[in-house]
Amino acid sequence: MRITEHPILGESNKGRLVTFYFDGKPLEGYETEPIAMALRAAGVMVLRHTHKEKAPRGIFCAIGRCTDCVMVVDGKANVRTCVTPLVAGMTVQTQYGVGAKK
Amino acid sequence: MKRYDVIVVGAGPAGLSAAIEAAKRGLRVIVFDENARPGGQLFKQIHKFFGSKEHKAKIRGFKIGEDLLKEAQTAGVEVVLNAVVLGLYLDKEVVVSHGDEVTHYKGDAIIVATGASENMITFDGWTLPGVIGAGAAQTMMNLHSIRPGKKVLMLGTGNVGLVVSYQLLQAGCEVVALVDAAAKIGGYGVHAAKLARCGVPFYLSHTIIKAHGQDCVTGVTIGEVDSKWQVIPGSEKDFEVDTICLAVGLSPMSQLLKMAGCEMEENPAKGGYVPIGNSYGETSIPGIFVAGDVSGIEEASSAMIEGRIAGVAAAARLGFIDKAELTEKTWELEQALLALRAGMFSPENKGREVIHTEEGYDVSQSLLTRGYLTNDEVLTYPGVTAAQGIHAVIECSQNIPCNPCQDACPKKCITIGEKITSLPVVNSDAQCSGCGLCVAACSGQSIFLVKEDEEVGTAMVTIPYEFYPLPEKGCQGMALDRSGKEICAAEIIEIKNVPAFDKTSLLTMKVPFNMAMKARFFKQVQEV
Amino acid sequence: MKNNADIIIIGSGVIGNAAAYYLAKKGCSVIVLEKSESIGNGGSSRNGGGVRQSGRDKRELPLAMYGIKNIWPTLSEELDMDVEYYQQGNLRLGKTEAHRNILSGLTKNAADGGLNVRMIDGEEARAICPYLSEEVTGASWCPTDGHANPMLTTLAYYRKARQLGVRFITGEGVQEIRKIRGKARQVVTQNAVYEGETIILAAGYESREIASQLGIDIPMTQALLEVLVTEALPPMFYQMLGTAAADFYGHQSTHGSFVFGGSSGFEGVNRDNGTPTTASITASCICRGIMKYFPMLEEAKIVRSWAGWMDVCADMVPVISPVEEVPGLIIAAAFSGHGFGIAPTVGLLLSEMATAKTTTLDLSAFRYDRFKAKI
Amino acid sequence: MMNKINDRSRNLGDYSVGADDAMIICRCEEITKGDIRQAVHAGMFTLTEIRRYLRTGMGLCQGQTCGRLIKGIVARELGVSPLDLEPAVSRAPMRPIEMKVLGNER
Repeated sequence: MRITEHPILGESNKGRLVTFYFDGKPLEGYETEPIAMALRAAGVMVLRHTHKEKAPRGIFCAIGRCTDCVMVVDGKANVRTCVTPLVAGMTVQTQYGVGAKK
Repeated sequence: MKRYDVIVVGAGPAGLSAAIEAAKRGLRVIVFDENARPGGQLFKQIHKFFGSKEHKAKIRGFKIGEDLLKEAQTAGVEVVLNAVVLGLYLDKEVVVSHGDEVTHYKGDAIIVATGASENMITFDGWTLPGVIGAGAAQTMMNLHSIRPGKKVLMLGTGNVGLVVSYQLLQAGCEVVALVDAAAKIGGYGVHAAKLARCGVPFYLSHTIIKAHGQDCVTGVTIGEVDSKWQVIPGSEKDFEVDTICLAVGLSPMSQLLKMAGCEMEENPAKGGYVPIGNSYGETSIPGIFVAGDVSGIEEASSAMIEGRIAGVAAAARLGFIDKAELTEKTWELEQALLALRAGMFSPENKGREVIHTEEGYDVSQSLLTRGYLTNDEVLTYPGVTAAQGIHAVIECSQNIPCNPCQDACPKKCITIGEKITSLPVVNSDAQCSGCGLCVAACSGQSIFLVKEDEEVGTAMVTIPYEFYPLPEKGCQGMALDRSGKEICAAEIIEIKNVPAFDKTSLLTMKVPFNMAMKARFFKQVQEV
Repeated sequence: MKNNADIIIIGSGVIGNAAAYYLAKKGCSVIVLEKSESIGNGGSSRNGGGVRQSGRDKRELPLAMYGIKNIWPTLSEELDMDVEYYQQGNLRLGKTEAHRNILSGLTKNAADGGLNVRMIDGEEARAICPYLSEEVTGASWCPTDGHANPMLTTLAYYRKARQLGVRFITGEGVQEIRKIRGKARQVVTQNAVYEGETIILAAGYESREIASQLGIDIPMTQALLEVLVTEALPPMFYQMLGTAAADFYGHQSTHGSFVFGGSSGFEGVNRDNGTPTTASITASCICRGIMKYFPMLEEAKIVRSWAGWMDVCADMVPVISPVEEVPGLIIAAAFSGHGFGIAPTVGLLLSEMATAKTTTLDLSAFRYDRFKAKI
Repeated sequence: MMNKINDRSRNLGDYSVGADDAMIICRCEEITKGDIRQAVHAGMFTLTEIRRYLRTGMGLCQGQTCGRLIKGIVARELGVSPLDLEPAVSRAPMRPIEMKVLGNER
C-alpha cells in the first residue's frame, strides 16, 4: 500500500524502518509515521471493536478528530493512532470496548 | 500567563496569512496548531491552484504552504506545533496543551482559523473499516505516502470529491465510480473532465445503499434516486471495492468561538454554524477575529486573503497601523477576494442552476452529468479555434476565477481580460510557438496543443500528464477521448518536462488526422 | 391550548419536574414554564449526582433519609427509565488530622440524626475502594449513600410527567407573578399569561428576582461550579466520593466515565459570558485534586468540562415553603448545591403542600421567613 | 412567539419504526437513528436534551462527527428546519487530554 514514487511528490522518504508489535506479532513501519498508517501499510484494517455492538472500526478521519482509530498503545487505551507517531518497539493492541482483550 | 499581541489558532492558509500580516506590522504573534506539520490542508493539496497571480494561481498547494511558512519565519511569527488549544476563555485567554503540560496565554487579539471538519453521510455499513472521509484519503496519500485502498468509490462530486479522486488515480488507486445524489456535478467541470477522460464513470442522482463486508469493505451497492431522494427499485449497481470515500461537504469548526461566547448563526450559505462577523472577520467580541473556513466554507485561496485581512485588522485594532493604512490595505485584499468570489461557482450562485456563461455560451449538460464536453460542444467555446499549424485548444467552458493561461503565453495567443472569470479566448491570428507553457499552467488541465497535418493524415495532440510511470518516447498505446473511451492507436512522439511546467509532463501523441479534436488522453498498452 | 391549570410550576429543574410528576399522579393539571430552551438546563443537569445523607445539615438529613429509604431504590422502575442509581456507599476522604477532625464532626452530627455512618481508617477505606492512594488516612463511611445520573433523573421525571399530561413550555421566561384579589394566581411571561390555583416557584437563583416582586426576599447568592468527565474506563468502583478538603467529589458512571466536581476556590466570584462558562484554571485544579487521591487515574483523559450556577442560601439549606403572605405561592429554591439527592423527596412534599394541609415530613426548618439578623 | 420546539405537548403523531432505525449515528456511543427518533417522541426536543438523554456526542470525539447528522434527524422528526435547532454547547477541552497533563499547568 505504500507509494514509493509519486508523479508530483516524488520519491517518498520516510526515514528509518523500525519494528513494533501488533497484537503480539512483529511488524515494520517507519519511525514517527502515525501508527495507523504503519498498520494500514501492513494490511491491517480493523483497529478496534466497539463496546456495545462489537463492530469493527478502522481509520475514518485520519486527523485525530473522529477517534474511531483508537487502540491500546503501550498499555494505554483510547490512543488516537492516526495522530500518534510510531516508536521502535511499541506494542499496539486491537481495542475491544474500552480496553485490550483480556 | 504568557502574553502576545496576537494569538492565532490554526496554522493553515488563513492562520499563517493572518500571522504574517500582523507580524509584518510589528505585532508579537504566536500561532498554535494541533498537527505535527503546519500548513493545514495545504500540504495535502498537490494540484495547482486557481485564481490569478495574486491568489498564487498555478502553484501547487503544498508549495504555497512552504512559501507561507518561509514568509512567516521571515516576519518573526512563532509557530508552535502539536499544540492543542483546549479552550478559548474569558478575556481572550487560551489554554494550550503541548507536550506534557498546559500553558495559559492571553492575547490582545485572537484570530481563530481552525478550518473545517468533514460532513458525513450514513448508509448501511458506513462504520465499516474502509469507509473513510475524502480528507483521510488525502492525508494518507499525500502526507504519509499510503494508498487508502486499491479500488475506491467516491461519494460526492464537489471540488473535494473531484480533486481527491484525481489524486487517488495519481497515487495508483483505481477509482471505480464517482457518485452523487445531486443531478449535476457540483465542482468545476475541468476537474470532472480530468477524471472522465481517464475513464472514471459518474453516477449522478445516485446514492450509496450499502457497503458490504464483515470486517472491512469488500463491495458497495449504489442506486438511482428519484426526485424525493428515494432509491428507484431495480436501479441497484454493485461494485467490488475496498474503499469508499466520502466527500459530502465541510462544516466550519467553530466550537472555540461558541465556547468564547461569540454571537453565532446557522448560515447555509457559509456551510454551517459560524460566528457573526464584520468585513474584517471581527466577531461580536471585540478583538476576536475569524478567517478561513471557520468563518464560512470556501477555498484555500480565499482563506489566505481573509487571513491577511484579519491580520491587518488586528494590527489596526491594537494601534500598530492607522485607519488610512487599514482602509488602503484591506481595500486591495477585498478586491482580490471579490475576484475569487465571482463567476458561476460564487457563493451567491450556490444551489442555483446556471444555464449560460457570462458571455452567453450554453453550459454543457454533458459536462454537468457525465463529466465531459461532447465533440460538438467543444467547438462552440471561444478557446477552441480551427487555426492552421500548432495551436492551443482550451476546453474551458465555465466561468471560474482563473487566468494563468493568459499570463503563460509569451505570444499573447490567449486573452481572458480584466475579469478573471471570463472564458479564455484563443486568438487565431497570433502565432503559437508550441512552447506548451499554457498547457502546464492550466490548473484545470484543460488546454491541449493540436497540430493537424492533413496531407500526411495524422495529427499531434499534446496533453498534460501527471501520472507515473511516464510513457517513453516511441511508446505505443491507445488514445482515449474525453469520455475515457479508447478511440484509436497512438504513439508518443515527445515528452517534455521542464522546471517551468512544475511536474506536469507534456505528452505529444500522434493520432490519425480525424482524431485531432477527440483524442485527449493516452493509455499505455500493457506489455504481455 | 389552555393556559389554566391547577398548578403552575416555574422552572423545569429536577425539583420542578419531580413536583410536576407527583402532582400529575395525584390527578392535578400542571403547567411547567421553563426559561431556557432546554428542560433542566440549570444545576439539575450540571451536578455531580450525589445521593447522600452523610455530610448533610441536620435539617436536611430527614429529607435525604426518606428519599433513600422510600423513593430512590424504585425510582427507575417508577419512572420507567434507568436513572443509574447506585447505592454502594459514600466515602468522604481525608488525608490529614485536620481533615479527619472535620469528618468526625460531620459523622457525629449525622449519627446523632440516626444515620448509619462511621469513621474508618485508610486501610478500611482502601478495602472498600482499592484504588485510593496511601495518602488517604481516614474517611467517613456511609454504606447507604450512593449516586445517580442527574441528567437522566431530571429528564425521566420530565418524560413521565409529560406522559401524564403535564404541559411543559420552554423558552418561557417568567416576568412576573401577579396577585389577583390578594392571592397569587397569574404567571406572566413575554408570550402569555398563565393561571393556576397554586404557583410553585422552583427557578433556582432566579426565584429571588421573581419572588421579590411580591415583596418576598430569599437571601441567596449564586456560585459557578465546574464538573469534568473522563473517557469511559473499565468498571472500577461505584461508591460516591467526596473529601474533607472539598477538592473534588464524584463517581464512576454506568457509562464507565468518571464524573468529578471540584473547585478552584473562586466559585463565589466567578463570571460567565452569558451562559455558564468554565474558567481557565478550574479543570486543571480539579485534576490535581483527584490525582492525589487516585494516582492511577492520572492517565484518564478528560473529554469534557462544564460549569453551572448554583443558588446558595445564606444558611446553606433550601427554602421549601408556602408563603403565607402571598397565598397560593410555594417557594422551593436556594438548594445550595445539594438539591439533587433530595429532589425526589422535595418533589413529593411539594405535591403534598400544594394539595393538602399536611406533609409527610415536617418542613418548618425550611421556611421562607426564618432569616434573622445575627444580633 | 412560541416556536414549535417550545411547546412540549405538541403532537408528533405516533412513532413508526423506520427501515433504517438500526443505523448507527453517533459512532462513539453507538446510538442509532431509532434511538434518536424515539427520544424526540419521548419529549427530547433540543439537541442538548437529546445529548443528555442518549449520550450522543458525549463520547471521545465529543460530537465532531455526528452533530450535523443528529440535527437533521431531530429536525425531521419535529417537522422543523434544521436551522431552527441550536447546536449543543461547545465545551473545553477541544480534544481528549490526560488528567496528568491538564493538571500540569505552567
